Order: sequence, then C-alpha cells, then structure tokens
Amino acid sequence: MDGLTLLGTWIAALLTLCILSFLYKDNPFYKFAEYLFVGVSAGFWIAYNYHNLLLPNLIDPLKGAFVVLLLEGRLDFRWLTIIAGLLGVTMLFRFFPKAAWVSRYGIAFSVGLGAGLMFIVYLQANCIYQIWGTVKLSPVVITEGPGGQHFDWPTSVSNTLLIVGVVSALVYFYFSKEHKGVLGSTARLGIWFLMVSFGAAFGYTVMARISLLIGRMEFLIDGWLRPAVIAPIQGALASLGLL
Amino acid sequence: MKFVRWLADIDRRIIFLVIAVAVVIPLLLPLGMRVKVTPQTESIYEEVENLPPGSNVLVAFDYDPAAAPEVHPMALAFLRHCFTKKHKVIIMALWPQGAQMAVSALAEVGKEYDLEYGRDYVNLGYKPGGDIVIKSLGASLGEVFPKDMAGEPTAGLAILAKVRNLKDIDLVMDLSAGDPGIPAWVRVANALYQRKVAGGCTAVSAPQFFPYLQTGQLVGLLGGLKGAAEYESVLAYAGKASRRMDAQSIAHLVIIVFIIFANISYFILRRQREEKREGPRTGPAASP
Amino acid sequence: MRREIPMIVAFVAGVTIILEFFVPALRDVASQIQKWYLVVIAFAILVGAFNLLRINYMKIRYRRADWPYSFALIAGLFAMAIIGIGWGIKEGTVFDWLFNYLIFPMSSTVFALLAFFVASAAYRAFRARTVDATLLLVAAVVVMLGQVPIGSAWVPAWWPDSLVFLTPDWLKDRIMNIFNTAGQRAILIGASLGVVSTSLRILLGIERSYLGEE
Amino acid sequence: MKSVPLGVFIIMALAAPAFGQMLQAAEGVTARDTPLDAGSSITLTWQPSPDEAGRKVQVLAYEVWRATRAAGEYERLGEVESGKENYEFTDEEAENGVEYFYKVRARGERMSTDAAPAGPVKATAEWFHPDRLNMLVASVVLAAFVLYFISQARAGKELFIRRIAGLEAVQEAVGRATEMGKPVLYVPGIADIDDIQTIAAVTILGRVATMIAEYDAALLVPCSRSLVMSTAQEVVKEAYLEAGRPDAYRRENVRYLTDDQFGYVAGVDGIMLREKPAANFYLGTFYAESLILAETGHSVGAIQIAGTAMPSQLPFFIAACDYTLIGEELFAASAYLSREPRLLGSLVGQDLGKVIILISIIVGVVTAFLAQFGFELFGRSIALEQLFVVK
Repeated sequence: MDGLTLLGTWIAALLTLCILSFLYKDNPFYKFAEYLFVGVSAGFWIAYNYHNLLLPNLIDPLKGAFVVLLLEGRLDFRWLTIIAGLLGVTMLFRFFPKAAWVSRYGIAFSVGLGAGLMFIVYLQANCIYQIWGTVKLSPVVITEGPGGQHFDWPTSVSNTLLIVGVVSALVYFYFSKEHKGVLGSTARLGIWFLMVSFGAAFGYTVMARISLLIGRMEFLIDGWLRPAVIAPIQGALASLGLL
Repeated sequence: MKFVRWLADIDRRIIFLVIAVAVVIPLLLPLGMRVKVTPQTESIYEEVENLPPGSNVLVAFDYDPAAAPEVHPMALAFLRHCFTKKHKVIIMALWPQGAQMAVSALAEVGKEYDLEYGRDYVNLGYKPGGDIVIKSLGASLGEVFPKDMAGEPTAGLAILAKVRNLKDIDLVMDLSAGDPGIPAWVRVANALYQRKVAGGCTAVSAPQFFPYLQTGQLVGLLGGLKGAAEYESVLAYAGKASRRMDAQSIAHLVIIVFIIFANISYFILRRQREEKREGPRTGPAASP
Repeated sequence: MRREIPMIVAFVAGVTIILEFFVPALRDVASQIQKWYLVVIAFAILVGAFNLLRINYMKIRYRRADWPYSFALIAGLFAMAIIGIGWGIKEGTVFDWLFNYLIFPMSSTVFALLAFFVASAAYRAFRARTVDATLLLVAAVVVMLGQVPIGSAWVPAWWPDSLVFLTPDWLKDRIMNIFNTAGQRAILIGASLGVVSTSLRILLGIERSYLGEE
Repeated sequence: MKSVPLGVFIIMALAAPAFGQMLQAAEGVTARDTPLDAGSSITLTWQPSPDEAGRKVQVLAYEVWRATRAAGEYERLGEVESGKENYEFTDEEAENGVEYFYKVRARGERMSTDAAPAGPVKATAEWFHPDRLNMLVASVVLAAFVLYFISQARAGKELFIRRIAGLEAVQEAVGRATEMGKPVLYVPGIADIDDIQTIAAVTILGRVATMIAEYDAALLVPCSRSLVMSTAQEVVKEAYLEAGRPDAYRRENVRYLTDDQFGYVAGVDGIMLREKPAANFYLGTFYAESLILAETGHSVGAIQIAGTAMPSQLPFFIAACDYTLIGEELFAASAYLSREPRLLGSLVGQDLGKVIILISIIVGVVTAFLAQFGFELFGRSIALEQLFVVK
C-alpha cells in the first residue's frame, strides 16, 4: 500500500465510523462528517455540472459558433444556445431579493419542460404499456401438449389473480365516489393486493440492503483493519524484533 | 410483563447492534453453513471432477468490477477446483475489464498452488468482438491471441503447443455479467464446435439461461452469490461467497425473529388490554 | 405580467416536447430545448451553493449552534469545486482521489444505514394489528425466507413435488410475479393518470402556485 | 464454334490468378429517406458482395460515395467494415429537398468495384408518426376528460371527492407542531423540478405553507436541487402572503443542501436530530433515502406523512410513516387540499380515464378468454397489439 492509498484508506475508514456512530446517537463525530459530506458533495456537483453540463451545452457550442463567425462570417444555429444562457442567467437574479422574480423565466421553462416530458413518458411507458401487459392475459389458459389440449391451471390461476389485482387496486384509486357497497369492497380487495405487493417488495429488498452493510464491513475488516492497521503494526514489531 | 413491555417498545439501538453482530460474525468467523447445492451447480463440479488430470479448461472472464461481488467468488472457487485437479487453465476475456479481474483472481488463487505460467495456466487477455472471437478460436488460439495479457508472444508457451484451437478444449467456463457472455459461448463453442460449456452469472440474469440447461447446451450454471456459495460448499471451503451468504442468512433470520417477538409482545399486551377493557390501540397504523 | 410571460414560456416548452413525440420533424428543436434545461441547471446550482455558503457563513458569524462544523462544510465545498473546475475531474486527478476516499465511503455508509433501518422499520410496522398490516407482514416474511438458502433449508430432500407450494422459495417467486406485479401495475397506471392531469394543469396555467406571487 | 468461348473461358480462368480476380460489387443497393425523422438524413442498405461468401477475394470494407448527379462527381462519405449479413449506412448530412445519388464501393486488397448508383433520393422531415396514433388518441381523450370536468367545475357543478386519510391528517400534523412549538419539516424529494412528482410536491407545499402560516408554526424546507429551492422559495413566500403573514416568511428556512443523494440525506438527518420537528412531510420522488429519512424522523417522534409515485419506495414509507399517499393520491393532493373547484374537476376527469382503462382491460381479457376456445374477436392479437403498442 503506497502512502497516498494508506492515507486515503485511513480517512475513508474514519469517516465510515463517524457516519455509523449516528446509529447510537447524534455526536460531534457525526456532525463533523455530515457537514463535511454536505460541503464536499455540493462542491463535487458544482465541478461535475461545470464539466458535464455547462461546457458541452453552452460554452463549447458558443465557442464553435464564434469561430465560424470569425472565419466564415456567417451565423450558425448554435447561436441559439444564447437563449439557454439567458434562461440560465435569469436564475442568478435570485441573488437580489428585489429582482428574484426574474428567475421565474428559468423556473417556468424547467417546469413546463418537465410537465411536457413526463406527460409523454408516463402515458407511454406506464399507462399504455402496463394496460397492454394486462389485456393480453386470459383467465383460462389451454395449452396444446402431447395427448391433446389440457387446462394449464398454474398459468390460469396466476393470470386470474393478476387481472383481479390490477382491476381492484385501480378501483381503490377512484376518487369521485364514496367507497361503499361493491365499489367499497373492490377497493378493499385492491388495498389487500397493494399491501401484499408492498410487503413482498420490502422483503425482497432486504437482501440488497444487507449486502451494502456487508460491503462496508468487508471494507473495514479487509480493506482497513488487516492491511492498514494490523499489517503495519506487525511489520513494526517484526522490525523491532530484528533490531 | 415488564419484559413484554420492554420488548414491545425495544430501543432500536439494540436492534442495530444485533444486526451489526449478525453481519460481522460470519465475516470474521465463517460459519460454513450448509447451502443446499442445486443440481446445476453440482453438475459443473462433477464435470471438472471427472475430467482426467491435465485436461484443458478455458475460463472466460466476461464481467467487470460492478458485477464482481457476485461473480468474482465464482472465479476464485472454480480456479481453485481446476488447479486442485491439475487441469491446464486458459484464461481470456471478451470484456475489457475482464482480463484485469482475471489478474486479480490469479494473484489470489495462484499463490496457493505450485504453478508455472505458460505451463499450467495462461492469461491471454482481452479481445473485442464477441461471437467472432469465439468463432476464430475454432481455427487457432495463437492467431487470435498472438500476445498474452502481459504483451509477451504466446508462440513459445508450452500450454498453447498442446492446445491449438477450441477443439482441444475439454470444458469452457464462462463467467459473465451480460453481453457478450453465456449466449455467445453457447451459440458458438457449443453449437458450432460441440464443446461443453458451463456458466456463471449474476442472480438477476440467471433465470434467462435455464432453458439452456434443459436442452443441455449448458452443462451447469452458477447463479449469483448463492451459486458461488454453493460451489464453495461442494469444494468444502468457506470463501467470500459463503461468508456473505452466511451473513445474509443470519441477518434475514434475525429480522424475522424480531418480527416474531414484536408480534408475540403485541398479542400479549393486546389480550391484557382487552381484559382491562381498555379502548382499542390508537396511533400509527401500518395502513395508508 | 410577472406571471403571464413565464406561463407562456412554460406552455411553449412543454407543448413542444409533447408534440415532438408525434411530429418527427420537431426532433432537433426538442433536443435543443432539452439541452437548454441542462444549462439552466448549471446556473441554478450557483444559486444553491450561494445559499448554502451564506447560511453557514451566518452560522459562523453569529456563533449559532454547531458553528465550528460550518468551517468543514465551507472548506469542503471550495476545495472540491476549485480543484474540480481547475484541474479536471478525470480518473487519477486529485478530484478523483477526494471522491474515492471522502465522498464514496461516506455515501456508501449512509446507504448502508438502510440495513439497520429495514430491521427497525420491520420490527415496528410488521405487527398483525389489522388485516392490512397482517398481509404486509406475511408477504414480507415469506419473501425474506425465500431469498436466502436458510429459508428453505428445512425442506427435506424427500419433500413431495405436489407440496412444493409450501416452500418459501416457490411462494416467493409467485408472490413477486403475481401480487407484486399487480400492485405495481395499478400504481403505475393510476399515477400516469395523475401525471397527465397535473401536467395539463401546469401547462394551461390552471395550477400556477409555482410561479409565486402576482 | 462452341469450343471458342469455352477455350476463352479456360484461358481466363487460368490467367485469372495472374491478373488478380475481379471483385464483385455489393448487391441490392437501395437509398431512401430515413423514415420518421426530422429530415437531413438518408439511409442506404445493401447486401454483401457474393465474394464475401465465396472468400476467393477478400472484401475489406464498403465505401459510400455521394453525388448530386448520377454521373457527377462523387464524394466519399465513409465506410462500413465487411463481415455482416446486411449493411446499413446513414448519411446524416443530406440537405432537405436536394436530389442525391449514392454509390457503394466494395474495396478489396488490390481493387475496388462500384455497384450501380442508387437514386435519386431526397431527404425530408416527416410531420406525423403514424405508429403513434394510439398515443395521440389516448392523450387527446384523457386531456378532453380533464378539461371537460374542469369547465364543469368552473360552471359551478358540485363535485364529490372521497376522503383521503393522508390529506385529512395534514391539518392535524400542522396543528400538533404549533401546539408543541416545534417546526414542520417538508422534504420535496430528491429529483429536480423537471420531475412531475417534484412539481406536485412543490404545489402541495404551497397549500401546506398557507396552513402553517395561519397557525404560525415554523416551516423548514431543505432541498436537494437549486431549482427546487428557488421554486419552493417563491411558493412559500406566496403562501405566507396569501395567509396575510408576509412578515413571518423566512427565506433562509427554504434552503439548499447538496445535489448528492446521500449527502442530502446526511444533512436532512442532521436537521431532524437537532431541530426535532413535530411533523415531517416527504412528498415527491424518492429513492433509497426514503427509509433513512422516515426512520430517523420516527426516532425524533415526528408525525410523518409521505407520498410518492415510486412503487419501489412505497413499501418503506408505508412501514415507517403514519400516513402515505400512494401514487395517484400524490397528484390529487394539491387539488384536494386547495378545494378549488377547477382543480377538483381534473380529479373527476382522471376518474373517467380510469373507467375507460378498466373497460378496456375487461374487454381485452374477455377476448383473450374467448380466443382460448377458438372464438376470434376482431382478429384479436393483431388488433390489440396495434391499439396498445407504441413504437
């Protein structure tokens, strides 16, 4: 382990312990790690956005357009990027409370863009696609097999449950009628389906979450304690022994 | 009763402590819990076991660090098995970072055996092209890999004098995290050259390869961390995968035991309340 | 006017994106507009960073609770931003080193806290108080057992195939494939209707609280 | 007489290696306007030269050349490596409306052979994507439902909306915070403002903030995106103004932490531990942080109301929070809390959409069922596929 890696490993291990200490209770070590984490990660995203958003989407196109203007004397479409710059600059007006309303242009543009984008994305991927996944199903499935047709009961049962589940859970979301009578009991069934699905998803995720902890613990044991703590001490002891 | 009350509203830090212990103990002291070995793991083991010593095994490292937590333990276990059986191991990669993963696997396993590079094993490195690379291996290994991972010419290596092309390989093991991977090896090495192909992959992608097992195009399949733990289990040693799987099992059990305790204490307290004719419990419910 | 023109901007941006899905000819226009958004974000982060710095500066200046920690925050922010912008963010840079040994360990440790919280949340929530809570509890326990080898370890080798549905392994797959799919599907379909109506309200200016005062 | 050509043939065959063999051209070269695009693009397709299969002569690559006249000057655009069964090349730099001719040149080691030029062909932009007609119909129908009920509501028609428990609890939570003299914490998710869930969260924040201003409780809004912070500041300011308490608005209480997912979580957890809010709201887009926030919030004794349309995170909110708005309920919240008829109207419109969806599911399932017994309703599989699959 070279010096820089050794230093890094120690820092990483100490910060890991600082964050874990939060589980016991709030303490100065966690506070330090928390403030540092918020600061460095905010700085990280500033630098990241500069390199990955600002340079390729504003500065580089404008530079290119400027070169074309100088060399060929013509305006190309990249000058449109100025609009992006202007929209971005409106955000900076937030520094001045009196003129903060100017930033509404940037905000309105972003909100409108998001609203339009999500309209399509949700309707296509979530609505129509999911309906298609359901309408294909038949509650009774008969398969051709050796010895003629036979009733495929496992598929039939699972299809039926799936259809009932989707329909009843959708009914639960019905807003404009009191959930009473048939509507009420269907919605009730829908909630039960939702609860089973939530319980299942919870249980399914436990493994991935435990894996994360295993990863951190393996780092502390195999990445830090053994090579960066025990090994150097052993080395030091051995060299003392030699002396 | 006091205990039941304490249990019903236990300090969550006790739960945290128990979880931490449940995860750390298996990592420090492998419990070697028996993992139920599935037939598809067993059959890979049998295949390696029944090859005469000195057979040629090709191991393809088609994964990257992202999939390493699941797939790397398989590589370690499989290499150990091959070296124990004195098979010759030829390593290559269809994934750019695969060759590096092989280097680290060999560094870890290699020191446990008396091995000579070029005679007992070789790391041929990475070659882009997927299917086409495998197809060319059918003609000549040396032509596809004129140089090995370290950039040394492969011409003089003893192992390649014996193994000229894919037809001299007795078993192919593909450790794969996606494409190119198991389907490519099945399509070309198995279908075209009738080689035996085994695979190891992440848990998420395992189900899609079950059809290959049924048709016999794959002799066996290691699926995810569990598959790796199974292989370690048949080899009777507790490696990384077993340790991780032990930790998972214990942690899951601990959580379930906690849930059972919570319910027992809840029911005892409820009965008591009913006896005292208290009103129903109000407060946070788990419903929406 | 301070609200009307921004509302028109929102309308034009949103409708262009929607139309682009149906009108291939608008593709370039739409992709241009989406790039503009990235520029807006890049500028906006300065506003956020300024806000963060100002609050922490005030904390230090007026010696509010925990003020000494604010030095760590301010120093960390400037260090990362200046090193990243000045010397690049590629592999092997100082920025990369700071990411690997500061941000990555803290990030993955915060993430790993979840291992503890799934346990404490399960302990509290999974009590058979109501039918709903019981369903939640049973499904979670069965799936958790089905996930790990130990869950099915009690199943002996002679277990008859006809009783396979009593093993956690088998049940887990069915619950995930049927109940989980059904529940998620209904949520997604319902949510998409909510999204459609929300975005219409936004684009048509019926919902305009996001624009602030008149 | 017959022997002459045969003799020539034999001589040619014998001589061929000496002269180098003829390389055969690529086959079936077609050039057409790239379909369903914004124009300025032409797609070429061709099949390999017969020599690729025969392997007598090696084809190294196929070059693509373009000209504005069939016999005119061709310029080289690029090349495609050999070894495929079908070839495609897209010329992305065609000018709309200009006629072009394309030549594909098979290049061997020592010689090259041109295929006959393909063309003329013009690049055009398309104005409608016919495969997406179903999406268009769905969008228009849903929009019409929503707008119709909004106009009905405007006209003064009474609209009934069922109780949503999580939203009934909002007032209770704010009241509790006021009584205890502790702040309300509002977390608008970790996505940026272009995510519709964030937009919904920010509009709900407006309603909640009005309530908080009226009760005179404190409100903390930590944001993980600058744009969300800016929007939230505008919304909260407006809410305080509406409640007649503009003086109580504190800009620094709507603050930015960091864009980083877990950095943000660490910061919000810190705020919870030190400010000890009496009520926590988590509304918007959440990922893994959902449970970290909700468990920390629970440990400080806050009443917690969550809402998201992320199916993967709902289980954790359900388990750890007191009330959870599930999916569509999140989008209904702002209308529900405002009680503004126009907004409520849009909920009724959504419901009509749901009825249509339920009917189409039932019709689809019935046809699928009948198809199992050999009854084919309107050529089932084809017709349905066209209805639901969006390309």
